[in-house]
Amino acid sequence: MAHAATAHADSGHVDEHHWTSTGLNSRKIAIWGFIGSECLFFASLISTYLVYKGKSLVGPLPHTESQCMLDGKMQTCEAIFEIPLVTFGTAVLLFSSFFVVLALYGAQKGDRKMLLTWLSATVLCGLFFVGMQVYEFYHFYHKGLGYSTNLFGSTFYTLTGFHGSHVTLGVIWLSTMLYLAVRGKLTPDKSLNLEMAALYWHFVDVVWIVIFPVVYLMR
Amino acid sequence: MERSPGRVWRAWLTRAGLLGLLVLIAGCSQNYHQTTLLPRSDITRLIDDLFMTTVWWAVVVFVLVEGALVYALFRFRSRPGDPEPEQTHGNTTVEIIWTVIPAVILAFIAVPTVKTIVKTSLPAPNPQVDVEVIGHQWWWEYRYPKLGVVTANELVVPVGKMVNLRMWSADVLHSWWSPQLASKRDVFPIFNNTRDKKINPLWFTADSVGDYSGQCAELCGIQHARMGLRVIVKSEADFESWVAKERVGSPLVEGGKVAAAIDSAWKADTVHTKGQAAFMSGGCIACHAMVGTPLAGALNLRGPNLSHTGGRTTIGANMYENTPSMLAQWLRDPQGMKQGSHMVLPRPLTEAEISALVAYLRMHQ
Amino acid sequence: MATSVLEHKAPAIPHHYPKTGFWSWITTVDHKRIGILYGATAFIFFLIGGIEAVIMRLQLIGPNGKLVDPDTFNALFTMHGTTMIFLGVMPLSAFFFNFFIPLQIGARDVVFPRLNAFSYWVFLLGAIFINVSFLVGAPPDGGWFGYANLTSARMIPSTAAAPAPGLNIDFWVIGLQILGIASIAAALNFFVTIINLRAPGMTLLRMPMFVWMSFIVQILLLLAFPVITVALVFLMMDRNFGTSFFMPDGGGDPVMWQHLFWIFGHPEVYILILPAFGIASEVLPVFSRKPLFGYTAMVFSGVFIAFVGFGVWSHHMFATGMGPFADTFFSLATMVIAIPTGVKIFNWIGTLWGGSLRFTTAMLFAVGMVALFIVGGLSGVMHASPPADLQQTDTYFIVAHFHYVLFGGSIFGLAAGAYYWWPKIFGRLLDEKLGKAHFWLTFIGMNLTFFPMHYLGLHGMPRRVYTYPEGLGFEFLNQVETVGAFVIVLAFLLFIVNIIKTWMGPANAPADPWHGATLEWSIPSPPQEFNFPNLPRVGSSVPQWDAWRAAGGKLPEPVRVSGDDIHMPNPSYWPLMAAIGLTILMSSLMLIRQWDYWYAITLFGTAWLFFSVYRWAFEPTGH
Amino acid sequence: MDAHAAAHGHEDHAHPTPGLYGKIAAVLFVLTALEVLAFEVGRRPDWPMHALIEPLVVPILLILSAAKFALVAMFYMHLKQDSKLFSNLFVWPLIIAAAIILALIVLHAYWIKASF
Ligand code: HEA
Ligand code: HEA
Ligand code: HEC
Ligand code: CUA
Ligand SMILES: [Cu+2]
Repeated sequence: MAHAATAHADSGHVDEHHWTSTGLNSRKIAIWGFIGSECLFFASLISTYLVYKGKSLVGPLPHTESQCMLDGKMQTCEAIFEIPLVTFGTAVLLFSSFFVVLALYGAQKGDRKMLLTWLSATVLCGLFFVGMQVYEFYHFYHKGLGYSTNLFGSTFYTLTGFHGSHVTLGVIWLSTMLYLAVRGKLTPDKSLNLEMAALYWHFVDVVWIVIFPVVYLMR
Repeated sequence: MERSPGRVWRAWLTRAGLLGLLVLIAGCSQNYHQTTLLPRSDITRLIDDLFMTTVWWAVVVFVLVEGALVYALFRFRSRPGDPEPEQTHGNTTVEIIWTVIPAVILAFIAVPTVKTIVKTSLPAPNPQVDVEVIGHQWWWEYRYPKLGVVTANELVVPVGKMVNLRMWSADVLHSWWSPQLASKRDVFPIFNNTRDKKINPLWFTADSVGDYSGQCAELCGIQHARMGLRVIVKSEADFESWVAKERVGSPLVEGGKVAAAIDSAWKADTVHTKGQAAFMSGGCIACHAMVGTPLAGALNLRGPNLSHTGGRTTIGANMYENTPSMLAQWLRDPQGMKQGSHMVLPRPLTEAEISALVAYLRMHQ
Repeated sequence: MATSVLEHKAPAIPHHYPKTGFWSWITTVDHKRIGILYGATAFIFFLIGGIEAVIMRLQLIGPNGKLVDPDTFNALFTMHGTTMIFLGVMPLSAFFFNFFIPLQIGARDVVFPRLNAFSYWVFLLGAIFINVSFLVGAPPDGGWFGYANLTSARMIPSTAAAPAPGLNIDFWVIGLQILGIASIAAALNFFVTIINLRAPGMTLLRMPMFVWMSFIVQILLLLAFPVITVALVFLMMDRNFGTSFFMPDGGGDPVMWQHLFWIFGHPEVYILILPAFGIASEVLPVFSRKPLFGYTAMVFSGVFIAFVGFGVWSHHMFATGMGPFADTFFSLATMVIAIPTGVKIFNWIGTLWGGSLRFTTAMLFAVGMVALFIVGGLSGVMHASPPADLQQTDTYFIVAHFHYVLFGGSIFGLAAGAYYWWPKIFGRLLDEKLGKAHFWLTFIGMNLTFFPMHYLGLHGMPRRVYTYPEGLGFEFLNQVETVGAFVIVLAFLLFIVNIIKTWMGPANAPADPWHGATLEWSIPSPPQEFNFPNLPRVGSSVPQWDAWRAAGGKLPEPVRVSGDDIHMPNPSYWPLMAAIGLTILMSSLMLIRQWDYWYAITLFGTAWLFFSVYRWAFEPTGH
Repeated sequence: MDAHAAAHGHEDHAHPTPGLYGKIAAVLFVLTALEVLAFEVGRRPDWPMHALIEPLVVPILLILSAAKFALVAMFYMHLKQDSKLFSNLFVWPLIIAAAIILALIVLHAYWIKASF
C-alpha cells in the first residue's frame, strides 16, 4: 500500500475519490520537486568553490603547505585536508543511505524490528557525520583556516557548512520518524512519511558524493 | 573602414529618418553632445552601422507584425448577428513559415553582429597612444605611461591616432562611456594584491577635432550621475604641446621634479608661494598631487592630480566650468557643490586662502 | 482509507469555523481567499512602486532637479525596481495562480493549502520588512540588481558625511531572502497542484494556456531562486563576516555576483512575462470566439523560452568584456529566443484572424499587451547584439526596453486578467466605460512615458542618474515622459474609482459573462468554497465550450449547492505563526554588525519556526 | 480507485530487495576506495603508475562519483522503478546545474588566459 495515493493531512483534495491525475502521491512529487530545486542551490555553491579554486591570496591551502597567519605570525602552515578522516565520514554517510533504505523496506513490509534497527542506525550515522564535520571545522580553524582567512576558507566552509546544515535537518526529520516508529505510528500505509525523509536523506548523500571528490580529492 | 555606397546611403537615410522623427517630436532643434547616433570614430561607426542594421530589421518586423495585428483588429471585429466564426485550431504550414522567417531575419542580424564582435573586441590592432583609465568615486584619472602625463576627467587625444585605453578602478565598478568616440566598458577594481587583473581594453581613433562629453555608466554610488568625463580631440601639434606642458612636474616624470629654472621662477612669484602655503596648510596635500609640492610625484592619492588644473575646462568631473568663481565656490563648500563627494576638507578655508588657492591653481595651466 | 500518520485520529470536526471576519482571513487556507490577499497586497505595493516612479519622474522633469537628494534618488529607483518586480508583478501573478489554477484545472484547492497560506504570510512579512527600511531611514540604494562591490560593506566609504556602512543593503539582502522563501514555497505548491490535481480527462495538452504558462513559471521559480539565495548569502557574508566572495582585495571577483545574479535574473524576466502571456492566451480566444491558434506550438514555445532562458544570462554583462567567444555565444542564444516568442505573437494574431472580435476592456488590454510587447521584444533583440549593446547598456534605451516588456507586457497582461476575471472573483462586473478609459489612458500614457526613453538613451542619457546637466538635449523628452507618467497615474486612479464603484454596486455577475471556454466559468460567481460540487470531466482544452455545444447553445445558470458533505481543510493559524518565526529568524541577521548577541534572536526565531512547523504537521485537518 | 491500484501494482513488483541494496552498498564502498586510491597515486610521485594516473585523476574522480551518484539515485532513491516523472524532476535540474557549473568555470578561465 506504500504508494497508494494517500490522503495527506495537508491535502486540500479531500473528496471520496482522492483523485490525483498521475496516480502518484502529491507529497512525493513535492519532495522530488524540492530536490530538483536544491540541485541548483548546491550547483551555485559548487561553482563558486571551483571558480575560486587556487585564487586564495594567502594560506592555508587545501592540499599544499603555504604561508599563513597562525598564532599571530606569518609562518609555514601545513595542508588543511586530512583525507583519512573525511573518507571515513564519507563511508559512514554512504552506509547511512544503505541503512535508511533498509528501514524503509522494513516500514513498507511492516517489519517493525527491521524498521527500528535500521532507522536508529541511520540517525546514528547522521549524527556521526555531523560530529565529524564539527570536529573538522574546529580542527581546521586551529590549523589557521578561519571563515574569512582566504577564499578557500570562505567557499569551503560555506559549501560544506550548508551541506552539514542539510544533514542536520535530515537528522531531525529522521529522528521525528524514529519517534513515530517507536510509538508504532509508522505503519506500512504511512510509510510514505519515511520515504520522503529517506529521499531527502539520499539527496544529501549524493550531494556529498559530489563534494567529496570535487572538494577534497581534486588538487 | 571602407563602406559601400549603399550602406553609407542607408545609414544616412536612417539617421535622417530618425533625426527627422526626433525633430518632429521635439519640435525644436536640440544639440546632442553625448549622442551615440553621430559617431565620430572608427569603432563607433562600426557599432553604428551594426545598430542601424538591427534598427532597419526591427522597423520591418514592427511594420509587418503590428500591421497584421491592426488589420485583424479592424477586419474581424464582431458585428451584431455574426455567426460563430470557423473554429480553426492551427495550420502547420503557416506555423512553419512564421517560425522560419524570423530565424532567417535573425541570421541577417547575427552575421554582422558576429563580424563586428570580432572587429571590436580584439586588442587594439594598431595602438599609437596608450592611456590608463582609472575610475574613482566620482572622477576619472588618466595616465599616459609612455608620455609621462597624469591628468583627470578630461582625456586629451590626438586626432587620427589609435588610442588604446586600459581601464580599471580604484574602488567600485564604474563604466567609462564616451558615446561618440568609443562606446563603453566596465572598469573593475584592482587592488595591489589582486591576482587576475581585470583590466578592460577599449580603443578608438577619433576622426575629428572637438570636445566630446561622456559619463560613467555603471551605478557607483551617490554621485554616479555626476561622474562625467570629456574627451578633447586635438590636432597632432596641439596635442604635442599639451603633452609638453603636462609633463612639467608630472608624477610619471622624475617623481614630479621640475627644472630648476621653473622652480626658481615660481619661488619668486607671490601668487605661487601664497597659494602653495594655503595648499599645504589647508590640507589639500593629503589628497592631491600638485606640481612643486613635496607630494608632486605621488600616485594613488584620493583626489585628482591638480598640477595643471588651470589647463582644464571643467572641475568636479565635467560638472562645472573651470572659472575662478566656480573654483572658489568648490573650495568654499565642496559638499554643497557635489554632495557626498570624497573631498572633505579638514577645516573650512578662509576667504583669503580660497582666493590664494584659486589664483594658484589657475596659474598652473 | 489510508490517511497520513501525521493526523492519526482526525476528529470529525464540523464546519463551525467562522466564514467571515478578521480571523477567518488570518487563518484561511482557501486558495481563493489567499489569492485575494495576494492581489490586494500586491496592488498596494504596485501603487507604492508607482509613486516612487512618479517622484523620480518629477525629479527628472528638468535639468539639475532639486526635488530629492542624490541618495534618496538612488533609493527610489532601487526600491521602485525591487517593488515592481518582487512585490508587484510577481505577487499579482500569484494572485491569479492562486485563484485560477485550481479553478481552471477543476480542483477544489491546491495540494497543500496551508503551505499556500504560509507563502502568502512570508511574502507579506518580507514585503513589509523591506519597506520598513524607509521608516528607519535606510532604504536600499544599490540598484535592483545590487552589484557588488558597491553593495559590499567594505566598499561603502566611511567619510565624515557617512561614517559606517548603513543597513540599507542589509534590508535588501534579507528582504529578498525572505521573499525568495515565499516564492519557492508557492512554486512547489502550484507545481504539484498542476501535475496532480487536474480533473479527470484533463491531459497535459488539454490544460488551459494560462495553466501551462503558470506551470512553466513555477519550474523557473524553483530553479532560479536557489541561485540568488546563494548569491545573497555570499553578499551577506562579505558585508558581515569579512569574507571576500566579491571583494578583489581578498582575491574575490565582483563579476561572480553578476553571473549569479543574472543566472537568476534572466529566468526571472520570463517569470514576470509568462503569466501575462498565459492570460492573453485565455482572453484573446474568448473574445474572438475561436480557440487558441496553434495550441501545441504555444505550449512548446513556452517550454523552449524557459529552457533557453537559462542559457542567456550574460547578455546583461556584455560591457564587462567577456571576450569574443562568450559574447558570440550569449548573443546568439539570446536572439534564438525571439523565434519562439515570435511564434506566440503570430499565434495570437492567428487567433484573432477570422474571429469575431468583441472589444471588452479585457480584450483591449490583451491586444495592447501584444502590440506593446513587440516593441519591447524588438529593442531586446537590439541589445542582444553585443557591440551595439555597448552603446545601449546602462542607458535609458534599456529602461525603455524593459518598461515595454514589463509595463506593456506584464502589467497590461495582468490588467487584462483583472478585467476578465473580476466577475468570477467578486461576482461583480467592472464598469466597462471606466475600464476603456483606463485602457486608453494607460496606453497613451505608457507610450508617452517610455517611448522617448529610446531616444534619450541613444542620445547618451545614462540610467540611474538623479539629474542631468542642461545642454545635452535631454530636457524636452524628459518633460514628455513626466507628463506621460501622470497620464498613467490618472489611468490608475480611474481603475481605483472603478473598483470602488463596482464594490458598492450589486453582485450581479452571472457565472459566465463572457462566454468563456474554461472550467472556471461553469460554476457560480463568486465560486463556493469547494469550487466544484462534483469533479468535472474534461474532453478538450475548451471544456466549457464543449458543454455549451452539447447543450445546444445554452447552458443553465449553475446553482449554488449546500456542499455540507464536502469536507474542506480546516483553517489554521500555524502557517502565519511559522511565517512569523521565519521572519524573526531572518531579521536577526540584520543585527550582526550591531549587537554581539544577535544570534540569540536567531535561535529564538528558529525555535519559534520549528515549534510552529511541528504544530502544523501534527494538526488535525478535519476529515 | 483503479488508477491507483494500477500505479500501485506496477510500482511494487519491481522493488529491489535488501540483498540488492547490500550489493550496491558494497559497490559504493569500493568506488569510494578507488577514488581515494586515485587521489593518493596522483599526489605521490614515488608510487607506482603515478605518471600514468596523475593527469587522469580529475576524469577518474568525475567518472567514479558520477557512477556513485547514479547508483544511489537509481536504486536507493528508486528512480529505476518509480514513475518516469520523478526521474525527470531530478535529471533536468541536474542538467541545468551541470551546465551552469561548467559555463561559470569556462567564463572565468577567460580572464586568466587573456592578457591585455
Ligand atoms: C518581462 C520581462 C522581459 C522580457 C520578456 C524580456 C525579453 C527580452 N530581453 Fe530583456 N530585459 C528585461 C526584461 C525582459 N526582457 C529587463 C528588466 C532588463 C533590464 C535589467 C536591468 O538591467 O535592470 C532587460 C535587459 C535586457 C538585456 C540587457 C541589456 C543591457 O543591460 O545591456 C538584453 C540583451 O540582450 C535583453 C534582451 C531581451 C531579448 C532578446 C528578449 C526576448 O525575449 C524578446 C523576444 C521578443 C520579440 C523579438 C518580439 C516578438 C517577436 C516577433 C514579432 C518575431 C520576429 C522578430 C524578429 C525576427 C526579431 N534584455
Ligand atoms: C514591472 C515592473 C515595472 C513597472 C510597472 C514600472 C513602472 C514605471 N516605471 Fe519603472 N523600473 C522598473 C520596473 C518597472 N517600472 C525597474 C526594474 C527599473 C530599474 C530599477 C533600477 O535601475 O534598479 C525601473 C526604473 C525606472 C526608471 C529609471 C530610473 C533610473 O534609472 O534612474 C524610471 C524613470 O522614469 C521608471 C519610471 C517608471 C514609471 C513612470 C512607471 C509607471 O508606469 C508607474 C505607473 C504606476 C503608477 C503611477 C501607480 C499609480 C498610482 C496611483 C494611482 C496612486 C496615485 C497617487 C499619487 C501619485 C499620489 N522606472
Ligand atoms: C579628503 C580628500 C581631499 C582633500 C583634503 C581635498 N580634496 Fe580636492 N578633491 C578630492 C576628491 C576626491 C576630488 C574629486 C571630487 C569629485 O569630482 O567627485 C577632489 C577634487 C578637487 C578639485 C576638482 C578637480 C577636477 O579636475 O575636477 C579641485 C580643484 C580640488 N579638489 C582642490 C582641492 C583643494 C584646493 C584642497 C585643499 C584646500 C582640496 N582639494 C582638498 C579630495 C580631496
Ligand atoms: Cu562611476 Cu558611475
Ligand atoms: Cu535578460
